[in-house]
Amino acid sequence: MTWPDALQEAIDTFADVFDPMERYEMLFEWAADVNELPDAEWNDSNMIHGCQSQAHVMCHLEDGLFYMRGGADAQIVQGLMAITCLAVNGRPPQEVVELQPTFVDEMGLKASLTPSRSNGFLNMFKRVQDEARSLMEGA
Amino acid sequence: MTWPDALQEAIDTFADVFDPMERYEMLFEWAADVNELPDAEWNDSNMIHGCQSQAHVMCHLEDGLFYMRGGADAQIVQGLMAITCLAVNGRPPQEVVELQPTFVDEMGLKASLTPSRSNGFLNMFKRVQDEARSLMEGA
Amino acid sequence: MSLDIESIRADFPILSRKVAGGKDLVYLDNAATTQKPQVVIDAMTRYYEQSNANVHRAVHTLAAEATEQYEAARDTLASWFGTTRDNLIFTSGTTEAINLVAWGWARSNLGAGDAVVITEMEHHADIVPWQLLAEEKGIEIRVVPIDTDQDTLDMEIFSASLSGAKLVCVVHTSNVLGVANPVADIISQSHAAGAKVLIDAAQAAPHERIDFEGMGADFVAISGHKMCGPTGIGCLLATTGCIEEMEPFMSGGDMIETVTMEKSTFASGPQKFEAGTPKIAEAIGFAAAADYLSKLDMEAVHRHIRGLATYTANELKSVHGITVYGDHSVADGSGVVSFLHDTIHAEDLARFMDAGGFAMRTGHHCAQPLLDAYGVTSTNRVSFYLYNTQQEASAFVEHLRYIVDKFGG
Amino acid sequence: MSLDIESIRADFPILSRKVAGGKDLVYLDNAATTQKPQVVIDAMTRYYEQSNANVHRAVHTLAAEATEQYEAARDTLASWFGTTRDNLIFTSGTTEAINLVAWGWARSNLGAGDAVVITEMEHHADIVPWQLLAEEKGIEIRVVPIDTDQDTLDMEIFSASLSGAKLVCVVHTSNVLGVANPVADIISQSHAAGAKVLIDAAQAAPHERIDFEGMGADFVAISGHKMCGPTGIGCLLATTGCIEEMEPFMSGGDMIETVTMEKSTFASGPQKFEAGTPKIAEAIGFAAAADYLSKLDMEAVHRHIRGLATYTANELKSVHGITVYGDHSVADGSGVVSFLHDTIHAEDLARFMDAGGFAMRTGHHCAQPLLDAYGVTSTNRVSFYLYNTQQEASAFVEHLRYIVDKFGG
Ligand SMILES: Cc1ncc(COP(=O)(O)O)c(C=O)c1O
Ligand SMILES: Cc1ncc(COP(=O)(O)O)c(C=O)c1O
Repeated sequence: MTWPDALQEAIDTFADVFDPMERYEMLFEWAADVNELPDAEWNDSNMIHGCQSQAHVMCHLEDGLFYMRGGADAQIVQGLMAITCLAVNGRPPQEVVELQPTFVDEMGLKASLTPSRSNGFLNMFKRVQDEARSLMEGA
Repeated sequence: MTWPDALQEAIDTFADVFDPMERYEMLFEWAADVNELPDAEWNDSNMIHGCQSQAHVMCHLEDGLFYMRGGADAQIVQGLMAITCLAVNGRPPQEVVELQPTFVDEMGLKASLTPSRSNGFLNMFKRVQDEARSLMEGA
Repeated sequence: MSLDIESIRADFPILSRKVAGGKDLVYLDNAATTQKPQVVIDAMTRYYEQSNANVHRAVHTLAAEATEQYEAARDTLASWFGTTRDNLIFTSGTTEAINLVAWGWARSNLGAGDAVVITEMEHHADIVPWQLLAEEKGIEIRVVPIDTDQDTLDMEIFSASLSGAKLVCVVHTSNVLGVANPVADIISQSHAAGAKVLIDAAQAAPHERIDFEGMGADFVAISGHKMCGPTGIGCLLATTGCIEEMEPFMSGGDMIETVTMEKSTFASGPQKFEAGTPKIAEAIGFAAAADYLSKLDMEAVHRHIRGLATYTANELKSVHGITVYGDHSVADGSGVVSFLHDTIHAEDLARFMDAGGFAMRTGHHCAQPLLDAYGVTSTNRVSFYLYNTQQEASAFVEHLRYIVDKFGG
Repeated sequence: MSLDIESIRADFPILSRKVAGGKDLVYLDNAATTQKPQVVIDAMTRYYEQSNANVHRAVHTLAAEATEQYEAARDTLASWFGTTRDNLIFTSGTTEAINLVAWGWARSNLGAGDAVVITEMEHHADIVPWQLLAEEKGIEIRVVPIDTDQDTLDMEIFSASLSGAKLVCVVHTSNVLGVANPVADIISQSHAAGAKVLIDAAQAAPHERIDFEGMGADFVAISGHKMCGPTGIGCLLATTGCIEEMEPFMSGGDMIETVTMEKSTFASGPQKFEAGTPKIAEAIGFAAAADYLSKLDMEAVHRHIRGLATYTANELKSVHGITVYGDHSVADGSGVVSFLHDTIHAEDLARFMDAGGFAMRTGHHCAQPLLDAYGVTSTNRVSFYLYNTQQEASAFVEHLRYIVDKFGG
């Protein structure tokens, strides 16, 4: 899969780091750059189910392009949301729907650490794609 | 365990034979010598439960010593009954109660071929011991 | 593609065993359970030696690996059985799968007066749960008899019994006769009558690919140990609609959404019926078995097994005093041959054969009503699988002839 | 006798694994499942490679060997748990064992208005089955709360709740707090009040010898995988009187006496509750685990584990921002330490620890009501077992301090 430039850059930077602790630290730095969904906007309707952590996401279209903001109480989930923003923001919703979540694995971030239904990242990613799909259909 | 002479003799003879088929043939020869319980005397009360084959046993005391006769529709079970007669007949019921059923294994007859609850031989042996016990208590 | 039986045999370590004082083991009790190829044993060993952890709930590397392997096993098996992961519930085997349908679906969807159709050909696992349910709920059980002349279900009575039936439970392939029932016809008639269908595929799944979606049944029950997999695992395949209609059976961890002391809510999908720590190594071993079979041409496997069974049935028919049950000339069916000698007791015969190294089964095969229909209480049964050879079948017949000559007088 | 931990570690192949980019695996999720010694893995491999066959019903050498090994496993385990083979029913684990009591015993022996006493300390496996039964049968559930100051059951409320109770279900040792309940007292009070007692020994059996007859409970539920055994197996220990009062739960082959289309009769004893092809390899592996543990001084094992837990709990208490749950100064109890940091999310903490090679658990531990009582929705939990070392405990504390320094600001 070829990724958007900003994401590919992130993947390359992360892939260079061997130690998982360092990768997490780097993740938090990247996360700081990305617009977060503040607690105040968290509510039941934007909550992502099936995570160990509290996680919320809001999405919208702007000039036909997709944008998300996300917030979570776990820092790593927050970081993964930031990376997801890199992957999806400013793209046509159709491309968001077709995106594979494997970029997180390529970054060595082991999204799979909480696999299956309690996999916060995968639940979040699926929610983002669902939103993209319904925004697309609504448009 | 030390066995009664007649039984020990049987054990020795059988143990010399390496091929299981030959052992079965030998078993049938020995079985022919021992008094069988004829079909006519088979009934529900002397039936042994939990065998794949039909098997019946009748026991009594004579001058305070234990005697059994047995009949089965499977030849091998019949043969094992004959061997059991060698082991128990003419002995005080107390000794019958204390006897271990392992002589069949020593003969290489693999009583364990139908193990656990469907083990015809073990069910039969247990029944014989139960009868010895109640004859003893009744005496 | 033809099968290379010698190379298949080399995959199964137990087949080089000796029994009965040095004789080659000839294992002909495959309908009871099959042997396991090295790859299945190794898959479980590897799991225990490298990735063992409890699944689904933890945030650490081993737990992630274990969960991935366990859930990948579900994917592998679902695709092997022609369905998706959301339609495969792990059970301990066919018996638990059928009990799950009885307790989880029928118990909450059927009521007094509803009819369940079963057949005289069923294994006890597909009889007793329905009897217990009938007793509790006042359900009517209708039994389709066997036509013992044709060795098939009486399909006229089957059709007649469908009116008002809510559930039809039929064994795909008999473990005593080896005959395969007309499953497609049974399913379409049942559906037309508004009944759901449960297929007991314990004997079918080892021999042919079960295509759940193509078959169209509502429920299919399968055991892993009869198809090269480990003991203690099997599955229920169920349509999404039926899974949604099911109430929890066993309950506890892993099948809940939330638990409070007042009330609990449940997970959805297969998870709802998989309470407690799963059979993790077993699921991985079961999937390794499906992977193993997937590398073979299953149609060639089926032809091979049928060939051995047909040969053996025909030969046995020519042995003096032997009666063979079931019709082995038909193309489908499994590799099972049941028979009896008219004077040698079945148990004696089995021991004599064992003394020659041949493992065959004797007894009622957990199908007493079927045997009752034929007026017998037990049969001898040989059942073939993919690693059995023509030479083994011939040797079996030869040793049996020798026994009959010697003791069948 | 003191323990040679290094030689114990050498028995467990997985412990030499590396994780997280080459770091030593420090496995501290033992309350979820324990690792398996080579002898357990080998016992199952040997069974599959040499003796695999279906049990109980056949007259051939492999079937005899398989049956002997399977039934010998029952003997081994029964004697390890202080009882006899007639009182041990194989299940797939603690969850199925408790469900068997609920469906097999309580369902036919309790009726509307009868009370079942459970506690707030129970695992979901000992809560949800009772809720489902209560719904169906109109049974009353009484919940004994935890005294969260003492980290113990409120024994006054326990005593008060016994009047008219028919069944008392209590976890022997909590999987979240590690505390051991006063089981002897609970059993004698319950019996005096005329109630039967079910003890969930999932966490106790791995740490101390369960002496079923000495303990005096009516039912005890145990999982194999938490005590060095394989997945997919466990057992219910039950008194003869209770077994006689139980009705069949799952039904099918192997648990019947006779089956006709009209009516079936059932085997007696444990067999009645073991429908279908058993978990043969698993039972053999479980017995190998008991054999393995029987060679160790279990009191020394218990002391060792307790020592690590107490050390870790004490150290964690001195880390800024950490709250430890449960009282680790008491002598009994298990090797579990639950804790939370006040700003680092439990999931983040678990991932940071995993990055250092430490496997610990995070979540509700299938005990949501217990966590509710403490006002939290999840904890981090480390749990020790016989192969863990003081060095591992120290390294854990050290890495945690480093994480807290770095991210806990
Ligand atoms: C106290 C307690 N009870 C019951 C269980 C359930 O055990 P299993 O999942 O092995 O059935 C567990 C383990 O998760 C436990 O810790
Ligand atoms: C047709 C049929 N149904 C059900 C079963 C029960 O399978 P299991 O014992 O694996 O649950 C068997 C196997 O014994 C079978 O042959």
